[in-house]
Amino acid sequence: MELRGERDMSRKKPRWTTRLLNLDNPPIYAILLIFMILPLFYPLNTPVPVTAMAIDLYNKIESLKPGDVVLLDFSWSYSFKILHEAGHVAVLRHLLSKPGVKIVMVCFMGADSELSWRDVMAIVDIEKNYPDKKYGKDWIWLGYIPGGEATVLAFADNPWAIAPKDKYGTPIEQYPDFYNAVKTGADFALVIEGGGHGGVNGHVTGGFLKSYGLKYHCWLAYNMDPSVIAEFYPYYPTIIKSMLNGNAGAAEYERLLNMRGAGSVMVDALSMTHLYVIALIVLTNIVYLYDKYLSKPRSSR
Amino acid sequence: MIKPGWMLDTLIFWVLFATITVAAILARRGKVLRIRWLPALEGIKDGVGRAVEMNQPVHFSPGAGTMLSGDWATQTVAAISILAYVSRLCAKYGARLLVSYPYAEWLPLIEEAYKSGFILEGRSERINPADLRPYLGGSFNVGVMRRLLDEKPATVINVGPIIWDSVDIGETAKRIGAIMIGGTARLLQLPYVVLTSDYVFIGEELYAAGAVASGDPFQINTVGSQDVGKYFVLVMLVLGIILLALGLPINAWLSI
Amino acid sequence: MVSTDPGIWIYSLLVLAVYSFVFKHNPAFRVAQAIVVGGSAGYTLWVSIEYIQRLGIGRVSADPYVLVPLIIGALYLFQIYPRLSWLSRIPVGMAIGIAYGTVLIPGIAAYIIAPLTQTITPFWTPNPLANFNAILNLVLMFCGVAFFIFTTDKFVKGRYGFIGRIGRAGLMVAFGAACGTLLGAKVTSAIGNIIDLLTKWLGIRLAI
Amino acid sequence: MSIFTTIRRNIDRAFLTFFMLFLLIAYPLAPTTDFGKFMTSWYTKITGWITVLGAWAIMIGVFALVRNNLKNIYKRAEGWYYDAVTIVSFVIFVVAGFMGGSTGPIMTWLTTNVTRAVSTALLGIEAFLATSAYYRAYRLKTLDAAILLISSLIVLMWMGPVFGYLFPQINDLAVWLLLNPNSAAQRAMFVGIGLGLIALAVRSMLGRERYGA
Repeated sequence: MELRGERDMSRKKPRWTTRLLNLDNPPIYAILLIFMILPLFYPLNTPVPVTAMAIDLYNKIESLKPGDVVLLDFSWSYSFKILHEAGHVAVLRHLLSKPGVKIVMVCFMGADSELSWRDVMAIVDIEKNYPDKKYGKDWIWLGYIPGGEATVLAFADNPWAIAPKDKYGTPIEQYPDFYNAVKTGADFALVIEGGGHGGVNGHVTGGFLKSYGLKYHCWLAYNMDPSVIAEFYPYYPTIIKSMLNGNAGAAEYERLLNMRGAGSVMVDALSMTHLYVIALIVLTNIVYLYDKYLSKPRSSR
Repeated sequence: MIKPGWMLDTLIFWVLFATITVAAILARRGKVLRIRWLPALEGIKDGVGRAVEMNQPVHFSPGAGTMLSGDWATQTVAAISILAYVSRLCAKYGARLLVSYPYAEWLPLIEEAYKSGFILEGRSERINPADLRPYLGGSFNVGVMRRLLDEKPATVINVGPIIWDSVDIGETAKRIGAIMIGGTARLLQLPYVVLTSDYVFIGEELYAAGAVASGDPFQINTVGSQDVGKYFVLVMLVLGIILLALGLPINAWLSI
Repeated sequence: MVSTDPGIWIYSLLVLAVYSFVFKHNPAFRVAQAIVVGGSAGYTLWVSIEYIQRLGIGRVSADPYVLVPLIIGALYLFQIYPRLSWLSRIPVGMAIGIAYGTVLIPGIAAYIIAPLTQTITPFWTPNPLANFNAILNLVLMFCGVAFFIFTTDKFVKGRYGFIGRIGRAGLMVAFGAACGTLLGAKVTSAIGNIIDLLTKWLGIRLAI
Repeated sequence: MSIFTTIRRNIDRAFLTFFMLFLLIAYPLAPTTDFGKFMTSWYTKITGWITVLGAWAIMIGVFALVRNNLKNIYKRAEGWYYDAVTIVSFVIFVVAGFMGGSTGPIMTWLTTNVTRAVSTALLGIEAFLATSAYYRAYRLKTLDAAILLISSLIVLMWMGPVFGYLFPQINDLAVWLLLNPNSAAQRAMFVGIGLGLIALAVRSMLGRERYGA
């Protein structure tokens, strides 16, 4: 009880700068929420500049010849679906539009990655939109292969020893287009990894890097979680040839394909929130410097 | 015999492996290397001291990625060695230690590390198995966040293979006013750990921390002798540029 | 039109409960946490039973050696019985051994050789920017590695302290760059949730 | 120390050492000779065992969780009703699994609507938490903090597509930053991590106390 008196004595009204620098979280969060929701109702439709990485991947897929086999990996945890789905949908559509290109679909991350695959397939809808593409001839689905990094490395060495059957239990021997065309990882004309959020030493992404990138020198592309993209730049462009930067990358790819998909939807909200956060950081620092200036004794100003 | 492309890697590995092993064995003959102290270990000490002063617990979690596979497993081993140090400090100064873990694979080791400190300090009566809590199958973040808010620890330690818990746990710790000590060798999460923590084990410091903290010459030598590899890299950088300038295909040599 | 699907309702209420945590710790968040902790445990229990069945017992006839991990893994269960709990360390030891065995040599390739080959690039090309980049990469990597040396603090303080300071500055650039990418990923997730709530649950048509 | 105690203390380390050395020898071998074929075939076999090994562990995890919660309910510890919710939810999921296991129709419904809801929402709230972390951490206190702040700002501008549209130079600058100073620093950290791994392995194999503890 004695303390209270003391505290009251020492309590001065803090300067407005000090108060601004020690804001509670809720007002910061509330403004962020507004900046997220507004663009959904009033879109700005800012055009997206297309980066070299998306163009590289686009050109690579354009240059694929009939009979080339592509490995398309769906290894993202289902929780990360929003980050990776748009990019994979765009790339898969482009792959399916190329005649004679064969696609091997697989996932290593966890059993829930199969749900990720199911969702992409529901959007692309091969049977309806690409009626001439047949299962077993143009694409196969191997399902989830457990075992983490070791399995990824072993799959690259000898795919059909690790996955002797497809998801539906048919031996791969019955698909000669795939069985004869691919003997080791080096035979894939293009490898696209989906679970970038694992990071360089994540067990699936790292496995892809070590096997297809360092060992077999495949044309390796990643559909990346933007929050980890900085970590992969050391390997670009010698080992990793292209990275789609999450939904922004997907929007670029959609623009190359002249379509408007899930990636383009996010772009405005991304711009607005970044605008807000940058303004917040800059303003806080101006206030911080001003506060430091104010708290100096008057004579030394 | 050896796969093409792996010759040099294998050679370098075995040389380094042998060097570190020999250096570690030499420690038993009294040849101890001097190594610098890690600032984050001081942070752990401060944090435990603060918890004792405030009569609040210390919370430890080994990151959400403690699976049995690849790099993740190795980082978990490192995290568990830090847990042993934390447990010892907590037993010594009398703080309660809470442990949350995401995968049950490590329960035997985590339980042993948790108990070891209390047993070494002769406080085995304070071991409480209910302080160890599993949050299985993706419920780790939300579980730890609620536990932090309910139990209000004074110090939160989250080291190990962090996947996506750095921001969640770090900001929750800030909200309850706790000292946050983070650390991971997963470089993609490291920046977020730096962003949200007061003390950080940067990359390899995570691997070294348990050994440095133990003060055991054997373990200190394994840490110190790694520098052979670092000097090798430094020399190779300079030498490589010189050889390259002389027109030799150094990069082809490095990938035999 | 507000949804009538109970699944969407549960989904939306749980999402809202988690988001409410952002503003204040509240009973709704506690309940959501309790549900998820229990539910995830139940789910992983089934996953593990299926692994044992499908990858273990189911594979024994094709590959009898699978019995080895199956039996050793079962030693985990002794953890429950304190006097024999030392047996439960065997599968952990084995798993760590396998992890080290698969990681260490590729680790040399990915962590030591690949950085070296990428840094050793000529800086006497006709392109001045490329030359500058090559020198910058070389200097920053050299200083960064020197900064982490454990056995001496020569590179951190004193006459050669500038080497450590340059290394530290490089690290700060890297951390800053990565911190900058954090927001983009997380905002997309948040907007995905918001779109789900608005369209699927509340049935609002958006302008997109 | 009796021989039994020695065995009990070190049996897991024996397993660790054996498997580690075996795989390390097998890893770089090419399957061209008989020995190489033998080793690589075992390498593939052994590395495939991890999933089965870990599967049993989940059971003790579940056991510990249920035991903790039941104890709390029995003792009427603080907040025990939340623990009761946990147990109820656990039972519902276990019962649901009897129809088709983890991929059965009811389980899929439950996971997509309950567990996935929370995990996606957790990713989403990180956007909020990140904003407040930026707000608190980015102060121009020291030179290091200033470097961190500036490089962050450049990348933040790059991630918001509108800045790239308004000032195309930002994109080039950010990519240069990521490709050069960022990559060089990352590589420096890679070196330490690769070496730290080896030292940790040696420690786990030979350490007097367990796993460097």
